[in-house]
Amino acid sequence: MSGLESLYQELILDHSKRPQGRGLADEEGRNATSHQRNPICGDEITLRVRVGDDGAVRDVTWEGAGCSISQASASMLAALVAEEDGMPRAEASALIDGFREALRSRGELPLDEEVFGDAAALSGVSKFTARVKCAMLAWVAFEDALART
Amino acid sequence: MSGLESLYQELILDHSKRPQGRGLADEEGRNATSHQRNPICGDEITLRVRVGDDGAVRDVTWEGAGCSISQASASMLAALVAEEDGMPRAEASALIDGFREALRSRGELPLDEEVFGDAAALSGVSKFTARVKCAMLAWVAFEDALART
Amino acid sequence: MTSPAPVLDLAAIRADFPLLGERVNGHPLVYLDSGATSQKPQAVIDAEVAFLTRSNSAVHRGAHTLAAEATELFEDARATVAGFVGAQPEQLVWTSGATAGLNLVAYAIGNASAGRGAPASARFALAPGDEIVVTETEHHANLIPWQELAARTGAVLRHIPVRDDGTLDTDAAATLIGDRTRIVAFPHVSNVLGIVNPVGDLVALAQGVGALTVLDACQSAPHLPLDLPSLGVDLAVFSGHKMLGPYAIGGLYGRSEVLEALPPFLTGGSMITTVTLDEAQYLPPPQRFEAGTQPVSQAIGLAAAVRYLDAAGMAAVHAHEKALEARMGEGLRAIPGIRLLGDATEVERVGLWAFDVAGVHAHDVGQFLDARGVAVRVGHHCAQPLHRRFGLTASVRASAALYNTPEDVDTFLDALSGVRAFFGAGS
Amino acid sequence: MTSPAPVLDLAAIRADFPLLGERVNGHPLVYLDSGATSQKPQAVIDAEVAFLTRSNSAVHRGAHTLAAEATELFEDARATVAGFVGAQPEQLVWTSGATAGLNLVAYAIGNASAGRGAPASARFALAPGDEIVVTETEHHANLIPWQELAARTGAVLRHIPVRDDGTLDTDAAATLIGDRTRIVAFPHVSNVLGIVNPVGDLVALAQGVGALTVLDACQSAPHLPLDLPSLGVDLAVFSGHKMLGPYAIGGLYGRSEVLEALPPFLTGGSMITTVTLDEAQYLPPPQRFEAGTQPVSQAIGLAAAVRYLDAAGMAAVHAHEKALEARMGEGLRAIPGIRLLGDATEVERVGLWAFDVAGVHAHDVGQFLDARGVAVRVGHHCAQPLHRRFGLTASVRASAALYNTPEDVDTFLDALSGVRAFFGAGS
Ligand SMILES: Cc1ncc(COP(=O)(O)O)c(C=O)c1O
Ligand SMILES: Cc1ncc(COP(=O)(O)O)c(C=O)c1O
Repeated sequence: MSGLESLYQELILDHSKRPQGRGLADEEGRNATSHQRNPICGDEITLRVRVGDDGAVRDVTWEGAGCSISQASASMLAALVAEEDGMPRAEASALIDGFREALRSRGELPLDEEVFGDAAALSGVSKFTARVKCAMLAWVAFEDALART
Repeated sequence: MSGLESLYQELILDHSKRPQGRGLADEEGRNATSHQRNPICGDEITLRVRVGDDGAVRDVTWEGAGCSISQASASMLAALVAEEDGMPRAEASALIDGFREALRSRGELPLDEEVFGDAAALSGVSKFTARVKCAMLAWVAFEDALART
Repeated sequence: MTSPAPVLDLAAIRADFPLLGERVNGHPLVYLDSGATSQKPQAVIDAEVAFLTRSNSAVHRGAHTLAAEATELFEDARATVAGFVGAQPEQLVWTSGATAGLNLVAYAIGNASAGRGAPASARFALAPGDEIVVTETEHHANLIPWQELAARTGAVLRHIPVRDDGTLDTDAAATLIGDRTRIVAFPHVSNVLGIVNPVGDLVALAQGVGALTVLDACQSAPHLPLDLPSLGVDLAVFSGHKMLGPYAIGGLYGRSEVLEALPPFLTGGSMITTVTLDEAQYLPPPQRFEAGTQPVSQAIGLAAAVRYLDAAGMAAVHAHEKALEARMGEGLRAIPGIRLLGDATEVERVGLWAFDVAGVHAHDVGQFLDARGVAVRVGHHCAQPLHRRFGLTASVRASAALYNTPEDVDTFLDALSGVRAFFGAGS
Repeated sequence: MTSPAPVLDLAAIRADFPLLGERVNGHPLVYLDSGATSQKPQAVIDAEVAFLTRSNSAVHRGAHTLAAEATELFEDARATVAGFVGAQPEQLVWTSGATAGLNLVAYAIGNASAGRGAPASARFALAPGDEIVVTETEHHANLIPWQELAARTGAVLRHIPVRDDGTLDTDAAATLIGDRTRIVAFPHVSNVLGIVNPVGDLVALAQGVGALTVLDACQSAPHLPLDLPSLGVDLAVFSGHKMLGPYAIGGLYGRSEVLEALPPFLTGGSMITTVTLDEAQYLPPPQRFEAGTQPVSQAIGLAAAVRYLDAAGMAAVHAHEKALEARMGEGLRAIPGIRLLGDATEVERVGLWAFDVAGVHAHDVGQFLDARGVAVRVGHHCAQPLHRRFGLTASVRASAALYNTPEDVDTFLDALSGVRAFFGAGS
């Protein structure tokens, strides 16, 4: 079951069981919320970003239901943002683009742990084309929410 | 070209060039008219029967445009009716049924010349399934017109 | 002395399906997704290829030899498939599938409501306040076309609820179906619950108020002996690809007097008599409903599929699948944390079970099984309202066909029993 | 120095089409009925068979390996076929054929007229007195759906006349297309006249009044290099079976902003986001227009077909067919008693000619040719109004494709020259 274990790495199962950023923060300060659905499997996420006066992303919180990949991905995204004390928008955009590119690469482009933190464990998903959408869900919501701030 | 000649027998070409019963008779006495089309090739026929007070068919006249098979078949039908001095309805119905059965038989049931006269030359049509409708057109109109008298 | 139930020669059957010999992720494929689409026997593939390489030509349109041959094969296929569901050839309309068939019916009724095809079609015309009754168990294909028809005509859509055990609430149906009811549409077998619905009861209720009945036979046609005329429904649909046949072909069965009165849906070539620039006259059924070039090779393929099913014998197929269903149901009930959808006892079933695994998302279950070569379906199976009714957004569905073996079921059950531990969802 | 025109390797091409080697009535088959349906190269058949025997599974619906593989093959096919007509993948909607595509457009506009899909779709809504413009040359598939739409909405159908030489009367078009015009639908190439219509002129007229343009590209897609976006039309349709592909598949191309604003036509599974018992929300294009199980193996077959055409090179295909058309036209003009339909000079053409034989019915001509192994089409070719315009109810049509040879044309001409004598219609 090496295929399965390359997909469901320990870290992914951990995040899906003990998700970070779960529970939407109050709508205070400059914030925006995005709701996204995956119509095929019914997974949904509501994700909220809060940005500082400098425009940097202060935090990501979310609520949602879905498979372990989609839950872990949201949790890892929240953790990644939490690591920095304010993530510049340009950096956020670059992360989203890089994540999307890697996931669509069918295993060609691994995610760099230095850049993506725990989310780098999602590299294996790119070989499972039917699951790419699961991993992307939170990131699409993140992109959409950012565009609304 | 033996296939072709079995279809287009001399008699058929003759009837199609010098058709009998062509030109609708006036609507006098007990008569009924039927209009039939073959939607695939656009052939049409308008056929009129006149029946006597005894209910017997006195004559068949028609107008129409179509291929040599459909024209010959109408002509042969008119000739067959003309041969008798009043064709009883039951005989007419039996002829129609017999003709249909033979034409649908894919070459299994030849038409009896004793019964069908010149129309027996249409036996060969039954092997050309795409042309059966051409040969049937006048006979369907005959059946329909009879039902209306 | 009763004759023994006919049995299938499973080894021979499996050998007829090339894809069943594939390996997936290092394991022999266990295909339990026939409810979505079935695999095709070599005979079906061969029939299509033979047509395409030897007789291919436009049908109903040419006089040349090939065209005549193609037309005959095409119409013979109609007779074969019609016969398989107990119908006459002229009662079978080719469609591109069940979805297309249900849309055909809904749009034709919409056209009747707009006055097309009158006076014959006037009996189908809907007025504001008229009611269309469906069930809570519908596949979206037998739900959304009616929602749209209701929205266009002002008719009201109502639904027969489903009980906790997955059976239709026929008591509620008896109250719901009333004077305002014009159409009653329902599945022969739900693609999530697998229970054979009481068609006779619903038809009787509908006939009592003069409503038109529309049966979605997608999940029964591949699995049960089917005689649509004797079921008494007015219209019924099925899909070729779910019954060993090609994609892009399906059938709409209709009682003759219903089809004859229904106005056309798709319009174009081969369904007309006379056309002027301003209007067209239409052919009788089934051609009236078959605009444009038809799925010719697919019809011939579907005829090969039903001949295959007929040769196996639908009674034997049903008995075999029933045994698989029972084995699967028992096994599933024995695995902790599994909740079956529609676990009614004493009902007739086809060989499928949908279920929820406590603490593990359906998608993850599917992925886990796939790693063992077991192909099942996960998601809402195009039945969102039904899932919502059971408090779920998604479930796992294992569905069998005549080519599945008891070993397939056991492999599936064995794999499944490890899933909660893997995802840390407790034993 | 201009590079020489690319040429086809005819012998190699013919060897790819198994059916072309058949004998009919004791003669080698001369297939000149590709305007009705084309023959399929082995590569198309193989692509479908390979899919069915190795990857067959439901697409867009499953998480298991087979389903993921099938989904990829299916979407790759979309990209391939879209690319063949110069479009982006999301601008290509699968249909069951051109007839279905044209009905999709007409019904979607009808739905917009009933308020469905508003506010985005409001721009398509028709009101009584609005005008739909078609041509006198239409195939019934691009005529009757508009008649029915007009009848349902109160819109008025008008037609651009055709001149005696078969060209569209663009002067009349300039007068006809005006402020009330909402839709202009026309063929790229008429299936009877073979003349390539001035798409640019008609699009300019339509755009001048803000009307939607709908192109019937059935008879151009198999024969000409096609770049639909650069033609500027809003929507266009084509049929797989006429372009070396399988039956039961076709494409609807749409400009993105048009597809995005159009409400759905067929409804059911796989085209929705959220469904309740009372209403449904729809996916963006192309999925919004693809309800139910799609023609999966056929899409893969059609992709193989356009790859085959691309490998031959559409410029070379066109040049080859142009030469066949010229040879055929010359030969036909030389036979006494033949009247060509649409004998305009100085126009671009595809390789087909329809004609009347003085004193011999088209059906008889077809039968006579068939006896010599020559397959042509006889009848009204689903264009009754056009035949009426030329004072006919039927004609004979010989239509070529890339696999026809100059010898095919000569055999046809030679056989035809004997037809009037056989039927005693003068020399
Ligand atoms: C110009 C034209 N339009 C539309 C059609 C209809 O195509 P189909 O029958 O494949 O739907 C045809 C072919 O018959 C055609 O030649
Ligand atoms: C019960 C039921 N109805 C309708 C459909 C729709 O069939 P298709 O997708 O073949 O049009 C399906 C299959 O998905 C089904 O299971």
